[in-house]
Amino acid sequence: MNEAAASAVPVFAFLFPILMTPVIMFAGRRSGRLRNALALATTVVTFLAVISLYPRIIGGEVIQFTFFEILPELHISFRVDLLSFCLAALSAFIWVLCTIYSIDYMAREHAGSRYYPVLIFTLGACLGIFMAGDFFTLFIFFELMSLIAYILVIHEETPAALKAGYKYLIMTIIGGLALFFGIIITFELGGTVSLSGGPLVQETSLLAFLAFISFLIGFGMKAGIFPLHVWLPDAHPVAPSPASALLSGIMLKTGAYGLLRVIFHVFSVELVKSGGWDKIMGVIAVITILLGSAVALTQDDIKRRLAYSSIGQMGYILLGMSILNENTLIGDIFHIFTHAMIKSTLFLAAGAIIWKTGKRLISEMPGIGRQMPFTLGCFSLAALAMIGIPPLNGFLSKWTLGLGALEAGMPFYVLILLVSSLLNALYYLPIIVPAFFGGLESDHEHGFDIKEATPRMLVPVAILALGTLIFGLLPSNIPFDLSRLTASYLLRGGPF
Amino acid sequence: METLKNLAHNYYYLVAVVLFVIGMHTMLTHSNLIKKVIAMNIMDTSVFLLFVAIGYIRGGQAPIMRDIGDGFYINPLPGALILTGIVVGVSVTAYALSLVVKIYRYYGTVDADEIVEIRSREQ
Amino acid sequence: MTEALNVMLLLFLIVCAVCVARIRDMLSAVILFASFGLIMAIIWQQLSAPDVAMVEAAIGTGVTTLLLVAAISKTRRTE
Amino acid sequence: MTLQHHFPALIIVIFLICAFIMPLLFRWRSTLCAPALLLVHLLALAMAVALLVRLYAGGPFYYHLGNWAPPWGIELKIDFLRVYMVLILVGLGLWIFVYALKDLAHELKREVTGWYYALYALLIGSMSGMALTNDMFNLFVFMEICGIASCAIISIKESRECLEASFKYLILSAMGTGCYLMAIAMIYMVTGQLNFQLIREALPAAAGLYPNNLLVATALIIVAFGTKAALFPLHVWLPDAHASAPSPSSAVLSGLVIKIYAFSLFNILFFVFPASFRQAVPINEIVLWLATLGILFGSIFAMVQEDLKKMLAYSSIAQIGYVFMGIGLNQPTALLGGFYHILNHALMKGMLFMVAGVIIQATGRRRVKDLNGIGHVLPLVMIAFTVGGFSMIGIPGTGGLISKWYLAEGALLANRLFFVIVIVLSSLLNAVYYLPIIINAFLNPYEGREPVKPVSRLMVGAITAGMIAVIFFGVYPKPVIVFLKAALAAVIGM
Amino acid sequence: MEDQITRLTSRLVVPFIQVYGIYIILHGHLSPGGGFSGGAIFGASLVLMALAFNLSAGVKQISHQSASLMESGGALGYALVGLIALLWGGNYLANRAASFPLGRAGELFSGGAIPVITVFVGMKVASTMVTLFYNLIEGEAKVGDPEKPGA
Repeated sequence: MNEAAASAVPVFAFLFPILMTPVIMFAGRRSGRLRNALALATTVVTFLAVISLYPRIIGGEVIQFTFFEILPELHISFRVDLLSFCLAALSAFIWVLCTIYSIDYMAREHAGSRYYPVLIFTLGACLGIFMAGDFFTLFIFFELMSLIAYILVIHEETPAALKAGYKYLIMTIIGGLALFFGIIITFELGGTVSLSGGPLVQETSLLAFLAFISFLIGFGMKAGIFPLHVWLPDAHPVAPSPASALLSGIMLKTGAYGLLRVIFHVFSVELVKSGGWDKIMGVIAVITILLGSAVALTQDDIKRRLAYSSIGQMGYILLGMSILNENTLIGDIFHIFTHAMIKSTLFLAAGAIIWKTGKRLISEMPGIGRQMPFTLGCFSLAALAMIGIPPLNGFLSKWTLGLGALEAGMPFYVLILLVSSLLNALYYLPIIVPAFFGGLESDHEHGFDIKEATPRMLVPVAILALGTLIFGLLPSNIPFDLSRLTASYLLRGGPF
Repeated sequence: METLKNLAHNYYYLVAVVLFVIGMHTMLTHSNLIKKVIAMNIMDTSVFLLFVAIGYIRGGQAPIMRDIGDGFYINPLPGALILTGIVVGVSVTAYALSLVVKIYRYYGTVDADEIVEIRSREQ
Repeated sequence: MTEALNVMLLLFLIVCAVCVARIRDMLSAVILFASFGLIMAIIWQQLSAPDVAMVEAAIGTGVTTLLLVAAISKTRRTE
Repeated sequence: MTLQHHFPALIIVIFLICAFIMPLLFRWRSTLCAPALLLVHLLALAMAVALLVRLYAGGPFYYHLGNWAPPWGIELKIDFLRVYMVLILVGLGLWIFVYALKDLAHELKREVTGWYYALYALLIGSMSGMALTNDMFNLFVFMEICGIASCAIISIKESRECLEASFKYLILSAMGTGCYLMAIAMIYMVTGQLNFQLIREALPAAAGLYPNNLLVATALIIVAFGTKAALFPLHVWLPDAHASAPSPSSAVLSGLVIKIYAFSLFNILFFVFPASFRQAVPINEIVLWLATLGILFGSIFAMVQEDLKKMLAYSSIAQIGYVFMGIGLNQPTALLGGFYHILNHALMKGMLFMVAGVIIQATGRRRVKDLNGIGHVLPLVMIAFTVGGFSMIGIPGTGGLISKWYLAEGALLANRLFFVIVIVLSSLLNAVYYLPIIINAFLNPYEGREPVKPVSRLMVGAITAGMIAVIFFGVYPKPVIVFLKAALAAVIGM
Repeated sequence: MEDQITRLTSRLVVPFIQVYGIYIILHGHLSPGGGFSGGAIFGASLVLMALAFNLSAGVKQISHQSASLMESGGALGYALVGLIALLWGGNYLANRAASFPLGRAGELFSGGAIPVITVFVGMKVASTMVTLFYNLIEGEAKVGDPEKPGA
């Protein structure tokens, strides 16, 4: 494969969904089936394209490609390294599953011809973020994804959805402006915003600090860290469940990805530490973890509870970034994988419940596990993983994080991890336990009447749930290896 | 003291500025639209006065082509500028007045305050 | 002598301008404005700018006054 | 001497000739009017492009009207920035005129369309004159023509609001030109020159002798151009005038007219006053702070407006603030942003006013609250509105971002972090009032019994062209940026 | 205004005013005055007629149509003279450089293009005066902008 063709693959990967969007839109006018098939085919092809990069990426190659110069010194460029690949592969994978799931789930919803193009376009934009070769490109795709995702958030067009959507939009714009601010300061300090060079900012200064803060605001807004999380618990639950899964599973991670890029490419680990900025992140992370978990306890709507749980989990990732040694970084990246899988499982399973029974409130759900044993089984597996029960993958990521925290001499953070695991248990177990064992009296007549969702919805849930199990059981699985490689790549500034 | 002496020496300039201020003040504070137009003219004219005064040299001859012996012409350029200025001014005046007449047809008044009152009453 | 005359004329100009601003009868204001223009024309003649004086007399005083009178006749006389 | 040499004068003159012929032509063959004006626009555009070519070949040059050299005659100066302005004026003038062709039939009585075309030609011609002239007094004359034409282009609709707004505009603009004339007198008094370049050469000596004169003149100039271009505290005339005018007039007024005054202020500040003078007197600071206030207050006022066009008008006050900010920061990169914003804002605000015109024509609605669900009945038009709104906010992919990028970078290079924050904050404010309109237009159902009137394809086509241009200048701004960079480098050294 | 004295006086005075106006226009390049002032004087005479008798008498002298025709024509003539200079090799509005015959200074037919331009300006200004006045005084004024400042 020559050089041009080599760089064409990642470009194809994110451009293909974007280009397919109008096709799907027009296909949707003809027939729904064609539209669904096209959407699924697009995600699958995209996934395969991303996966096909694996051997080269794992071989330590960094694929770069510059489109054109948008402004002097500012390019539209692409660059795929290990970190990009991890996230791109993960999102493409989950997208495939969510699209499969959508086929039946969305059959009942309105405006399918709007949903699918948007879904596919978001995939393209998302991959664009992960594969961006400089911050300007990243910013463009970030805004693109955020704005398009608005359509997913308000899909149901209920007043609540519109209100949540508006909040989401305004917060997105604030985040985008903060990013703009940060990027322009970086540009001014470094003269370029490309990711391929070394750290762009060499020394701490007021400007650098401001840039850091605005990046934290910009990406943190997306990642839902405290106190910028306010849009998240409103926006995620109102979206259709597959979209919620993607919003919580993947799109939150774009924020985390951006922050990782900021720490390693704009600044450097030493700079972040010498400026004391890691402390700021640490404090925010702790608050985010505790707040997310604690508020999740009080929620009755299952999707809202899951959304708050996402906030708590993003706190873990931020915590890893604040410690910044090898183990926490491994835990961090692995937690991105973990959380994406777990949260997608949970949202998809919750979606299946809502789809089948129309129940959203946890207080209505006792006994539901006997109606939908398979769904609830997957749900429970994921919930247990989230709590951190060994041998599920949630345990592995928390373990690695804790290990890193201990190595760094911060046992306090380990305590926080334990407390939050406890809180996780407190809000997940009350869903699972009554679902299987409760409600014997009231739902007696439906007791053994099994009403599962359709196979096309169950298969993705099952695959994801299986993933949580497998990737936890085997300590040398692919995601974990990738995380290790990526962490060492990031920390040493080069592969291996 | 020096300033006062300067002012007394350049009394044309002083008067021009005073007129300019009077015109501007009238234009901005009076509510009668026609008076605004008149004030606008006063303002313009005062600037023209300043222009002419700039060009004037004591003892100079008007810039008309003839034999003037040892004398000297005064600068003809300000005159030319003012001619243009006057014509522009009169066109603005005419246009403004035609607007005033039309406004009067709609509101029955040429007082800006009353017009505002009428409009707010209608809303 | 001419100096004194000029000063007088200038003072008169200011008086006219102030009167135009203060007087409430629009027609009188217009007439005052006309005299303002005429005095201005004289001053310009004094300042050796005969062409400007001529234009001011014809346009500034004559035509503008005409237009103002016409406008007032179409609208209201008092302020 | 080739004909090409005369293009600077011809650009202005053909518009003026066209303006004078138009009433006659309208009486004789009214159908010929529009094609004639279109032809003139195209001719002028071709000439402007030819000028550009010549500039690339031979650098800036001068044109002396009537072969009179500067101390006596009027001089036109042709350099890259001026040609850039002329290109914007004529190009966008053509674009808005295409829209006006159909819109006017709806908004005006038929018998005045000939007058409207005449005024339009007069307006574009005088603005081109303002862009090209290198003479203080000639600038004044063109300003007056432009002022009267823009007042007339508002009042031609003959509704009460229009007349009143037009009168208000006329009085304030007369005040502005009065101040400018006074400033010319003051400068002429101490330097004895009217030509930009000659004044610049004479000023240092004069500044030593009569500093107060020059200070007063500077203040008067800022007031004059501030009034004309709606710099913050002097903006009071703008909302009424731009909101009540016929939509094409609003587009041309908001899009082009206020910009040309800002450009003239730039010309005077940078080409008349020597740099040392600008350092001694904080002119740029004053402009900068007024611009900042304008940016913030314009947006805040826009938020509370009920009328769509009035909202757009207030938004113009905020947006012209960006241009002034570029001038005020006194920094090449910021200036670049300001100049790019001239193009950008002309495009997007022109387009937004056109959209407002189409909405009013099709549904008769003009209150922001009544626009719910309008995206269902006028989809393409509202998509254009969305693009325009996004560009105002500065979403990537639209021109707005690029101008903000350069303004912010310029502010940073000038070590003025505060103004970066202002830019960011104002983008947020823009979002707060543009987004709800867009959301409501697409997501709420359309309620209305009366049928939506069909809208001419030409109008929709003009809007679509604008939309494409806004996106184009957002995605591929490099040619313009490179051009402007070179132009500014030639002018003030970058 | 049905006043005998006014009528008689204006009837007597108007021809002289008009001659004076024309004189000033034609001697624009020799003595003070020119197109602007002469035109204004000439126009004022017409307005005076309209004032002293009534509008219809004024309109009889110069109708709306012809006034606006002259208005456009005047401005157009000005612009075209400028263009002719261009054809003859000068810059726009050039005089000597475009080899207009300059004649001898001080004579009526001298100054190249200047007298021609002056005449056009006078035409324009005079007719503009009239149009303006008609517009203002007529009951239902012609809609639209009554005024365009000359070149």
